[in-house]
Amino acid sequence: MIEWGLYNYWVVIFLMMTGLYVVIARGNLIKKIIGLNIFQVSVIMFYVSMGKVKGGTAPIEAAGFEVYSNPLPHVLMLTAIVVGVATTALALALVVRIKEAYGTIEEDEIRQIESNEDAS
Amino acid sequence: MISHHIPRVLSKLLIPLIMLFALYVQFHGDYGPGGGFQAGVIFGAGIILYALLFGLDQAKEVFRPRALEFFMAAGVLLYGGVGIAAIFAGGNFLAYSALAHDPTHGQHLGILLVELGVGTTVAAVMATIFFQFAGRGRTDD
Amino acid sequence: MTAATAVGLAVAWPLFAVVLIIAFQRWPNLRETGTLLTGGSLFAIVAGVILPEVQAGGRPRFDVWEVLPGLDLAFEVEPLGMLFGLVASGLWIVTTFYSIGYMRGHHEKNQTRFYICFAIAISGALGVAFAANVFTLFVFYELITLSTYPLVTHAGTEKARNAGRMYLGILMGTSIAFLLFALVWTWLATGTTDFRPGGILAGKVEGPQLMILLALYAFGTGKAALMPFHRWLPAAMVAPTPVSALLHAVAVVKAGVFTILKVVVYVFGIDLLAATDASRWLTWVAAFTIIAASCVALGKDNLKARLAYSTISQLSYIVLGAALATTAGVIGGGMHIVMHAVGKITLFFCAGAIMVGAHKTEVSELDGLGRRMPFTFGAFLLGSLSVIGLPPMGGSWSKWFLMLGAAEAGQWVMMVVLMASSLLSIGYLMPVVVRGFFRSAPVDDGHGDHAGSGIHEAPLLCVLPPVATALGGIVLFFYAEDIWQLLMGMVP
Amino acid sequence: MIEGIWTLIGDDLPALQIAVPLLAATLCILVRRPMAAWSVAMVVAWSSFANAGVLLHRVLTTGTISYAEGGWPVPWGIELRIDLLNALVLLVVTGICAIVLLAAPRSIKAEIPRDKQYLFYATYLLCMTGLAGMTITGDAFNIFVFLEISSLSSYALISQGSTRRALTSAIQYLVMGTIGGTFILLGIGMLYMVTGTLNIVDLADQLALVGPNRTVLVAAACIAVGVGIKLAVFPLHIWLPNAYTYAPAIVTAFIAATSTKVAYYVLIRFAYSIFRINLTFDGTQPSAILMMLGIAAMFLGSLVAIFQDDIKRMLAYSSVAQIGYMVLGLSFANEYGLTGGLVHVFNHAVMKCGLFLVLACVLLRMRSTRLSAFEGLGRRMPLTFAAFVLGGLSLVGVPLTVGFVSKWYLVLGALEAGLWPVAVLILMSSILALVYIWRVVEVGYFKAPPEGADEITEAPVSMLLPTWILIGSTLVFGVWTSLSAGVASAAARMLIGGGS
Repeated sequence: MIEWGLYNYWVVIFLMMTGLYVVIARGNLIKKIIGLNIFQVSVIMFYVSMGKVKGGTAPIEAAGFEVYSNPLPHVLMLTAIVVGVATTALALALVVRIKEAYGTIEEDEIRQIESNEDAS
Repeated sequence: MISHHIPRVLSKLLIPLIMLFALYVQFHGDYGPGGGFQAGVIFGAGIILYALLFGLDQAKEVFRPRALEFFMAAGVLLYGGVGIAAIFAGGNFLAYSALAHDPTHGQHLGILLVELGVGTTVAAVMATIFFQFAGRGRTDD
Repeated sequence: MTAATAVGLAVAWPLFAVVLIIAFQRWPNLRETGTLLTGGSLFAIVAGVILPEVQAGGRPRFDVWEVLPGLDLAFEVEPLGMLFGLVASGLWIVTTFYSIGYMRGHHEKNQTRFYICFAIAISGALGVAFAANVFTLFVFYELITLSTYPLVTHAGTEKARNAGRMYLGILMGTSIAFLLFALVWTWLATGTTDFRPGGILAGKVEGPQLMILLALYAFGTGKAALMPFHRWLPAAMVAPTPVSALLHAVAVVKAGVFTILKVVVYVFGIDLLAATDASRWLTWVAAFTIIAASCVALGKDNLKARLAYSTISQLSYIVLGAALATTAGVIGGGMHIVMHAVGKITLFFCAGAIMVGAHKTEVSELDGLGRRMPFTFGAFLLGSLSVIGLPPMGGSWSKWFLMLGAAEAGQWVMMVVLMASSLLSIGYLMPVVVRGFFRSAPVDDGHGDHAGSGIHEAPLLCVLPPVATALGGIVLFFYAEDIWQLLMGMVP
Repeated sequence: MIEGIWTLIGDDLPALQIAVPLLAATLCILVRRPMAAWSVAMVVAWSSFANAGVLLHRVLTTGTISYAEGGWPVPWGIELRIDLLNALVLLVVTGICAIVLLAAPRSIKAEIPRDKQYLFYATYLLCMTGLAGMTITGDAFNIFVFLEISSLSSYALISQGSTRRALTSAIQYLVMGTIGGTFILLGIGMLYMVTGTLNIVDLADQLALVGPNRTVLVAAACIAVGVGIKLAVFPLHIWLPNAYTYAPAIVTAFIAATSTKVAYYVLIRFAYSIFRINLTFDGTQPSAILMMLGIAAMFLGSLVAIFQDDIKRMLAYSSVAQIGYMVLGLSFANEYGLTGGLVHVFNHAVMKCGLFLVLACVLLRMRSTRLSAFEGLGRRMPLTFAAFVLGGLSLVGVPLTVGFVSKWYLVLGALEAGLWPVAVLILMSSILALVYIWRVVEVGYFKAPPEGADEITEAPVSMLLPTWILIGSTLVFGVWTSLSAGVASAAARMLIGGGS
């Protein structure tokens, strides 16, 4: 079998940077939220891959298996995923209301509207 | 989707099964893979599927938002209530062993109730989130 | 009543007046009676109970509360504080009398607020006077600043507001930036901020650091109006005259120089300063302030502004006395607190009386007024003599001791400075008297009635106080020995 | 009967501190009626406050409390651990929650529609749950969970503001807050990777064995950035002014006094209990960076505050500056500095909450918090405005107010560390505070209200009372310091001593 080394970290870093880039570079709020999700997923990947023990199996007690993967990071990520869902839901709710209030979800347009408001 | 007969018929068959499966996952969860989160999401998915196919209004008839809100709160109350009950039974917070005379029995009972609480809340929350988004900009409640 | 409780009571006593003033705010006569009664009883407490104890060598102490470990709110009366306490409580009575005449004569608004802030400021002054440590002193120092701010801005006009801004900015700014810093430093170096005979810093802070610390104290005390932090004083002249009297003679500026004097004697210790020469630079700053402020005063036409610059100059006498770090210098400084207070309050009272009676504010407008307002100008003359330092006024003694101090320290330049400044003060104070008495009133410029014909003495309550304080200056000339005796107690 | 209940729950107070507000939040949803929900919230908040008081008392008398949730033994189970440090923070958080709630009904009546008010109380309690949980948990991962609970509920609370700006502020905060939270999660993951434990005490022990390595360093960086965002350390503060300005007035008072304080606690916990900032890493680099940021925050925050037209925004920038003080105190890495930082948590919470409540009063009566709304307020709402002046003086650090106590310790800390220029800077920035406070005071006392302005009455008692409780506390705790400074310095001694 080919030795892949610590490739999982590269995946994590790639996802993380992608997410961060989207959050920073995109003006569309929905896209920002997607970026945020990718960012969160990268950390989830990080935890999950961290729990893997080489040759280990799912941590359910059964005859014939000696090595189990560490279940704790997975359990932690269950919580983190819920947090992520809650964040996304709240963010989307806010975006919907922003769309109703401003008529747009583009950040630069919103900023334009706000600065006009300040000027008047 | 009212006019699409095939999905409607199929889903009529599927939705009860989905919900049944959710209950299976729910009650299997205390000593096997599964649990309240998964069950709640599956159950919520059933509700959402129903709403997709039969329309939001009809779905709201079946699952009233007020009721969902109640279940949302009740699930958490159940969870926390078990924890508090453990305190009054003489143990620490959420120490299920104290819930019954036999610690193993207590653990079973505790996890069962807690997972039920989680499942209820998650299902209600999923449905509520969907209703909120889907209902936006329509009748505006 | 023991002297110790009397100390605590004396600081709280003016606050009792605040209660009375608020209770009687609808009845001005009752309100002012309340103020006067508390003022009188306050003076009785200070002079009748605390003074004998201190004269007998006692140091009555009153502990209030420990705010932080090693940081107490406590009072302890020693000779210098005793003297300042006497000045503040005594002149409060006189100023109150005068305020009644002035404020009513001028129909000022918000008189209740005026009396309240005045009383709080007096409480602050007594707190400063009786403070047992630098922290307590700092607390009451800030209390004076805050309570006199509404007095300075009393008029509420744009000009008053700007003056208030400068007043608060300089006084608060310097005290927070420098004085607080010095306080923390002192505490860190010695573990205490207590005033102790002989000082607490010996062996704890050395070399150039000692100089820096002294600078922090000297400039941190913005109320002492050392240049370049003197601008608030002339600016604050927009305030009603009784406030100017309070600011320039009783509470504010005296609290400032008192702080410097007390810190030099009880925190640094004059022996330490004399041995290390750390205060040499301060004598130069003080000397510069003395001369420069006198020169500015010469050029001011507005009477109150002229007196303000004169005050700046006179205050630096006291700072100079402290900086000389000799026994005679410190005693001269302490004595000058009293003498200048009495002399300068007379001058301000007179300026106010002229304003109420003749509605004149500029020196050049005073021609011939002396004949119409003889008592006011007579008092002004006596006050001027005291400030200049001529017998038979008390001011001559303090100047004598300051000269002695300079000689003791071997600083001949400083003696010259003191003499030059006396000459300059003749130059800026005498013209007022000369114009009043010897010039004739300006010729009628065709406006019908004879110019100045409507001018007569200000109301009785405006004239009596300056006359009283002027006579007080003469009395002090003969009782300087007692003050000297008292002050000797502070030099170990 | 009561005796019996007490023996049952007496030992479980730490758990109840979290469980009860959480359950009460759901109860608020069930009862639906605004006043009923408020009553539930009131009872719970005040009993939590009392509970925190009991816990602090216990910590002071018997030492650190450790509570194993679910009866699972530490370090495998989740531990609630209360020592001097977090007992003080807990007291502040619950106290502020309870007091602010007094003012809530009148204030939100004007800003939140009636049928949403019960949700407001539920979210409020949820936020309190998160903050309390973050404070007392002894488990690193739980810090993240409770952090997200409090953050999510505060996004929701902020978005309730009456203008549409509240929405954009909330989402700005949400994006930044989520990034911050995720960074914290990442850092905790790395620590777990290195040590195989999540319990804070255990983590510290294991890390001491492992010694510094690159993973730990990266973990520290991630956590510092993450907590820095929640704490609004300059330059990660940009969410704060908007969030504070456009949130409902009561929410601002609540969040300003609690959420950044708890974030500061988390920073201290990680820096001193887990990483032992000054001991493990070579040199003083981390603290040097923090010091620079603290100084920058202190000055830029105050300077920007001077030029604000909206007083709510001005105080928000002032908060940025005050956070700078706290961070600075931490960065001195000596007992006085840390005491200063901790005592400032207490003091700043009290005074800033009081000031924001003043703004809530002003907003209620004037419908604006712009500078122009303050014209002549000294006469029109004398009690409210007097509270503002006192609170402002405390912010400046006038002696006998709480601000002085903080400043005293901070300057001592700076001098102790031999950094006298920093001490000078701290004092200079207080002068800036004087400038921005006095701007408002002048307008309040000297400007006449505009011609034909409506007749304005004093704020209602239900709002004045909590305002004056807090403003009164700034004076009381400025003189009686054994609770705030006493506990803070004991906690600082403990942290510097390397204990946890």
